[in-house]
Amino acid sequence: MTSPTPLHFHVPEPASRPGGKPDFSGVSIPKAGSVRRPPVDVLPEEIRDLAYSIIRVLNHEGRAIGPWVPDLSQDELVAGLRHMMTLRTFDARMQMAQRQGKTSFYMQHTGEEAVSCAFRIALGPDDMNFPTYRQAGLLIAHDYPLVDMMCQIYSNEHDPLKGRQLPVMYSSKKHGFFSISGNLATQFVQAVGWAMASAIKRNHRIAAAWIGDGSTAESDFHAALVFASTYKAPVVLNVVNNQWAISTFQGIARGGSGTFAARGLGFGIPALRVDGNDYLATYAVAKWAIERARLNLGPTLIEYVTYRAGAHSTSDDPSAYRPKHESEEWPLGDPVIRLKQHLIAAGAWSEERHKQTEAEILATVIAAQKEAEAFGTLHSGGKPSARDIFEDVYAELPPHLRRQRQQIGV
Amino acid sequence: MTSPTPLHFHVPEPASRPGGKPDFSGVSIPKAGSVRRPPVDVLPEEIRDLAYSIIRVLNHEGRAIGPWVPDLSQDELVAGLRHMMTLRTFDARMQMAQRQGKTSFYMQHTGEEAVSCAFRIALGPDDMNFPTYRQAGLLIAHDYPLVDMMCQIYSNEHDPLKGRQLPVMYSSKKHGFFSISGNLATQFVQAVGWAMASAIKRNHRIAAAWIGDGSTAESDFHAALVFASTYKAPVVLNVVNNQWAISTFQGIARGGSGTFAARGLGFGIPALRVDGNDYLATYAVAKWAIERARLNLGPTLIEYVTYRAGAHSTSDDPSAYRPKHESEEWPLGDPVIRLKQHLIAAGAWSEERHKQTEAEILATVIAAQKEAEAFGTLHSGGKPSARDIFEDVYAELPPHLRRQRQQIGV
Amino acid sequence: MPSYRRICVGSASRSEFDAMPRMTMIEAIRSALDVSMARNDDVVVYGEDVGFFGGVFRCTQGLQQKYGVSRCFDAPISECGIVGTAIGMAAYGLRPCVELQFADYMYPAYDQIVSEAARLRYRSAGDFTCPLVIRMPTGGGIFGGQTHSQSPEALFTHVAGLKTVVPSNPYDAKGLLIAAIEDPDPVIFLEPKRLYNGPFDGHHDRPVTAWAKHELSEVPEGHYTTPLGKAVTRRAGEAVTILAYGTMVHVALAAVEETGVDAEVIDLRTLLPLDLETIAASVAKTGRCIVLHEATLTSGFGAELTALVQEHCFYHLEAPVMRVTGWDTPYPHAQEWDYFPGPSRLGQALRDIVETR
Amino acid sequence: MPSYRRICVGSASRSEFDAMPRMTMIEAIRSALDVSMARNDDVVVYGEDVGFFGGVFRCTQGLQQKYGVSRCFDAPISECGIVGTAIGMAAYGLRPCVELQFADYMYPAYDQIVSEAARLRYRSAGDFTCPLVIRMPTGGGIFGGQTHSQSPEALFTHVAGLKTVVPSNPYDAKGLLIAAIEDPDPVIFLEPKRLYNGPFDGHHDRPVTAWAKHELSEVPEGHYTTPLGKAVTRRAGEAVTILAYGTMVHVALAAVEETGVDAEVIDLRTLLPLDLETIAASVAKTGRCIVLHEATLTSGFGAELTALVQEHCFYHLEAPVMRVTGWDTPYPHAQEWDYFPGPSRLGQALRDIVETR
Ligand SMILES: Cc1ncc(C[n+]2csc(CCOP(=O)(O)OP(=O)(O)O)c2C)c(N)n1
Ligand SMILES: Cc1ncc(C[n+]2csc(CCOP(=O)(O)OP(=O)(O)O)c2C)c(N)n1
Ligand SMILES: [Mg+2]
Ligand SMILES: [Mg+2]
Repeated sequence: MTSPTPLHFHVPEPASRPGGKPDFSGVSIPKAGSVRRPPVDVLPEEIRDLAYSIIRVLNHEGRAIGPWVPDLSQDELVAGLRHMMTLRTFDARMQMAQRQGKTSFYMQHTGEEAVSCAFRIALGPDDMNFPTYRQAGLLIAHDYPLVDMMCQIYSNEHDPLKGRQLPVMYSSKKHGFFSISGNLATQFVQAVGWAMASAIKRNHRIAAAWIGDGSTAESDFHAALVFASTYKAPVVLNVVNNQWAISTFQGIARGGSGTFAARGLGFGIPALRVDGNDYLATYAVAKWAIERARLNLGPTLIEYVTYRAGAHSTSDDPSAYRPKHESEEWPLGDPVIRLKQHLIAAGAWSEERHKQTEAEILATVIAAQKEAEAFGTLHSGGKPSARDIFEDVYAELPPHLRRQRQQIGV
Repeated sequence: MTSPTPLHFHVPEPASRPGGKPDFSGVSIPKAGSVRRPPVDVLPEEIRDLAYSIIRVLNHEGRAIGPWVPDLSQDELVAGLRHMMTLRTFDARMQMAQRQGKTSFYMQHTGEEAVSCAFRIALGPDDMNFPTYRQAGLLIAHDYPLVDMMCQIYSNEHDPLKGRQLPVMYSSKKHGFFSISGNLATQFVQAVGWAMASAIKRNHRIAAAWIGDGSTAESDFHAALVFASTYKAPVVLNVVNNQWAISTFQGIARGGSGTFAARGLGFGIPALRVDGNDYLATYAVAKWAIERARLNLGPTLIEYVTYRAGAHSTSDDPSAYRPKHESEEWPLGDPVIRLKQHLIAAGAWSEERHKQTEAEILATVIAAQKEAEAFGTLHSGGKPSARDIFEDVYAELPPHLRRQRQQIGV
Repeated sequence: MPSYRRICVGSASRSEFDAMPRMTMIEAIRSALDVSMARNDDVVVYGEDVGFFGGVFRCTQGLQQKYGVSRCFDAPISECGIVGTAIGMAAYGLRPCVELQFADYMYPAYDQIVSEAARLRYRSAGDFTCPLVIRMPTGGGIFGGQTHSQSPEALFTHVAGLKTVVPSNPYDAKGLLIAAIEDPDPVIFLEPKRLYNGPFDGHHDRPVTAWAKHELSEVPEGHYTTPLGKAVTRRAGEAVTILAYGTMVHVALAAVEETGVDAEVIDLRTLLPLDLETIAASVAKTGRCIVLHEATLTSGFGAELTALVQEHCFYHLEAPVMRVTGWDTPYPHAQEWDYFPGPSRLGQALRDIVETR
Repeated sequence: MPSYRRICVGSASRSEFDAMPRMTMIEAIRSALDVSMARNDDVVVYGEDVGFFGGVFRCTQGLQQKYGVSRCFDAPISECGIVGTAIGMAAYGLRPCVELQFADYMYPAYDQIVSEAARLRYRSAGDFTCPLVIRMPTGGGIFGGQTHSQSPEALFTHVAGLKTVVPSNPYDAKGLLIAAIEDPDPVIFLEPKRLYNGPFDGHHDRPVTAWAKHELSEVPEGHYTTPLGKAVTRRAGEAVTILAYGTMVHVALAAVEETGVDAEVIDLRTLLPLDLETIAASVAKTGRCIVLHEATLTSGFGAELTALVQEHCFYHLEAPVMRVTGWDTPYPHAQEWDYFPGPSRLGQALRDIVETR
């Protein structure tokens, strides 16, 4: 072979960095209503193109168009809007509480509220989510008490998790919300196992797995796809592509694949890509995948195209690695504003009602916060006991833990 | 939602089991010469269909046809035939040696000889393979001494690996053969790292990763694809689909994906599927992928469609889990016979020369075996020293290992 | 050698033992799975080659045929996926009992075991639990080289939330495995593969004895449990206490017989929770202690045992606790018997320790 | 408190220390990487968020800008892939020094570390080697909860073929990291994150001191190494020996000062290979020993230290070796300071042990 030029090492780079102009010209966005809606029993190989497109329902004027328009009543949409607004207000208050030293850590959802709020509505009451730390909408849209969430965040005496977990790592079996792990991706495959169990027991319950764009690089993502594909597990595999993984842009995890939805293709798993900032589209796609699972047609992979408008967490400052105003240039807009506009365009909502609702929600959240803070915050007031360190390691306290507990005299 | 029928659990099953009739009707095999040959700089998205086809060169009459006919001289093909015959003879002798108690364990290549033998010829001398236990053809086709292989198998005093490794877990840097691990899939991602290093150093060397069909389910397979895709590593990712993983048929690892090559699609990695029992096709496809890597066009995934005609290892008896004569029904035939027929059809070979060569090779292998056995076999004759237990754990013997070595007085 | 049965603990009633079948360790494990699957529909069994074929060591043979593919099936080669899905199943309410083909291949599942199975109850404050059993063959002595010989028990005992069990005979294997499957928490069940087909005392150059000749191969057909967390004294003695588990119990008994040292041999059976009471009582009596295991020395479970013994029996000890273990190297293929801590190495230690004062 | 420098070992010459810059632990680590990358083109640095951003703890800040994206880059979130590719690079001949974002996230890489990095030299009889450094922040005390607080050192010390290093101050961090990068074998480099920005003695309720005020923040700008395998005595004493590493060295010094017990404080620095000589000499002198670490007790590295001390100093010991460690539970979020083995828990142990006879 003739001696070619030497190899060189390729490292993907984002379109722009701090100081540069935000640039989303690489994100190609189909028109709302333009992507077809196949029947749920379609063969995966017939919809490979959907992994490279984006299903959208709301157009620029806020009208819902095309085959994916879901059958949601205006009341249901208003409820959805309220869920998203509640989540955003909740985030703002908890972010502030962290800054005030009332807890150690917080993670916001800003810009991604539609994904978890809409999905929860599409899911049945007995189904189970295996969420990451950025899906609190699954709780809020399912009426989990805000106070309980806050008590968890404050690690106070009413914390359902007894102070053991980092803030936002909620757990509620009753609300179909699996205990969040701090380890990325590990639960993606557990969701598949849960779904397999439901099928083994000939039940009707399905599971929903959740993962971020960056975390798809983890091995457990692969294991989940292998097992879901092989056993046709009744599971919806959700990838939330919010463009960033802490400081790392999505191109590092995605490599040359074009999209994250494409990852499903190699497994014969139908893969859809959806505008994650479009509440209606998100709901419709979720519904489609959930129905597939429920009808025993197997797993579906969904990539939600969205944008992490805030910092990764309270420990992070994105201005160090991306242009300051990048989020404003994000071409899919803000999910709250888009649904609001839709409802206004449909005559079911108004600026006043919106403002009024904002105020109402703020009052509700503040009231919850007061209630929660009465049970203590991380560094003051009521606390879980030191005894709780030793409980629940096992169902029963073994002798060595009894000895250790005695050592600190609790 | 209306209540559907309960879920049920799906477990893929092979077409037939012991007592049943072998059934390969599910394996669809395109005509030799029918699959197009794209240029090496083709965009991955333009050849997605090749992941679902099979590139074949040798037709039923043994003629080489179509765009993938490689530029191999008849001498080179005869050499290739000799390599495969040597590997087969080597296998037979070592299998027997194991049965005679001269070693603990052996693994054969029967039916898969073309894959590693042809690949090695396509590769450059400075490139590096990260093989599994079923690619000894990479050594034989690169003139690694049979005696050294045997000494490793016998764990005798001339074993280059000092008795430490299970038989067939060879290692030879000089021969571009990375030390084999007993752990499946772990080396697939190491190959990618080696290739990344070559690119970082602006060298020309490329890597070849090897894995079995069953092992693609392992996590490291995913990590390899992620890193290869992201950094466009100069690596050829080889999946040897020999239909079985011990007792487990390929459907368990493959799930609904149709093929293993398809796994590449989700990463934007060009994926080819090739008749692994066709020496010419295997060589041609390997060459294509190697050229891509060398030209800095990034990774290629190749699935070799072949059949494990023998037992998994000397510890295995396939009659417990697949029809006894399944291998005879394998539609892609025997790689040795097919290349032999081709050479005969081309007038470059004859039944007599074949027989004569068989005898010659047998004599060579037996001579090597005698030589190796003079250095000892597992339970008799020359042995590596007990001292060797403690060497090479670290570059230098640390104090605690010195103390331990003293305890057994060596 | 004293009667094993005499001092063995189990909940099977006396009468059951009459005319009991003889089982190998493999058969006993299979019987435990069978009994558990028959009693409880929620018990599912899977792993690599575990379904149709019945496992490379045949521990699950016949279970798919008996209970169907939904209860016993082949898994893709992904230890991570096997344990990861099993955790999901356990959280659902099933009782998965999965097999990893060799303990040497548990590492891809280690994250799921440590970060997930072990901590699920704790981090969810009991909202979710993980009643999961992970079986895996351990130990060497079969010329398996460095990837078919490992004993990674210490990597589990360091992890809060796991229980770790190592049976040394068919009777215990069945009782402990049923107890593990019925346990509400994740249990690591380590099966010394050298014992699968016969009690092995480390004398690799002698013909293998069959389990049938061993008292503890008398195994009831039905249901019984051997409680987790209880050690058993296999031989009473006065001169020194030997702490052992799995294969090493037989090595200990052999070395004791050969040296004539009047050692007390304790079979730990469960490493965590540990039966410290039995250990401490024995060492308080003998004043000397040898810890025996096949795993590498440094940070092996023997370190923990040694630390505990010197913490709890310091004023009784007449000699330092000795550790007789595998070397701090990978398990070599050809030099396997130089690596294995067999009866001669232990015998030397026994002679040494009784002379120390 | 005695002079730290007086008894600290390093190869930097005396004159270099004149007017030396003060560095935090983070700066010292960054400087070690910088010096190593400048001296040797084969050193490459990567990991999650390690490239453009410079790492979530900023240890690699500026390196991509200085050495280019081929030498310092962001990796996908795959610890398995990071270590797996690094092994391939090391086998190629590079000197990768990779970062895992938290030690709690090393488990997905554990198979690659244990089965591959640790055994490559051995199984290939030196044909291939693996000069690789894996850096990871360890330990708690930052309200990080169970997945940002772990100390998994014992999971590495049990694995033959690995070296394990834990620095306790900027000076050692730099010297040890350079030594690790130059070492021909894989080194696990554990960085106590609670020390990154200041020496932390466990008094979480007091204002944090800055490294600038600590003698061992005087770090030469250039190249020097601190040899692996050598402990250092941080405080000489007669009454009891405290074995500690990382954050716990500072806790030990604080407890000693507060209790007035004349303890000898040994900073192990390298856990494997271990400087047993220094340990044994000290315990032979003091006759008492406390082992201190943040990791869970059972099968922690303290078990090994305890076992070794009683093996090698049995006849000198006047009291059982005591272990003061984290509890055998996951690391809780809110109760962090009840979990952390701080100066008061150690102080109690010190008072107890000197009274024992
Ligand atoms: C196994 C593991 N590795 C690393 C981390 C540290 N970490 C926490 S969040 C995060 C980024 C995740 O990005 P992505 O998956 O895109 O989710 P997002 O935060 O954007 O929602 C990282 C690297 C972790 N928690 N677990
Ligand atoms: C991590 C790991 N898990 C399990 C095994 C046991 N094992 C050895 S070979 C094998 C089957 C591999 O099948 P495949 O990848 O198809 O390769 P083939 O043997 O067919 O060439 C298994 C399960 C192993 N060696 N490593
Ligand atoms: Mg993200
Ligand atoms: Mg195979």
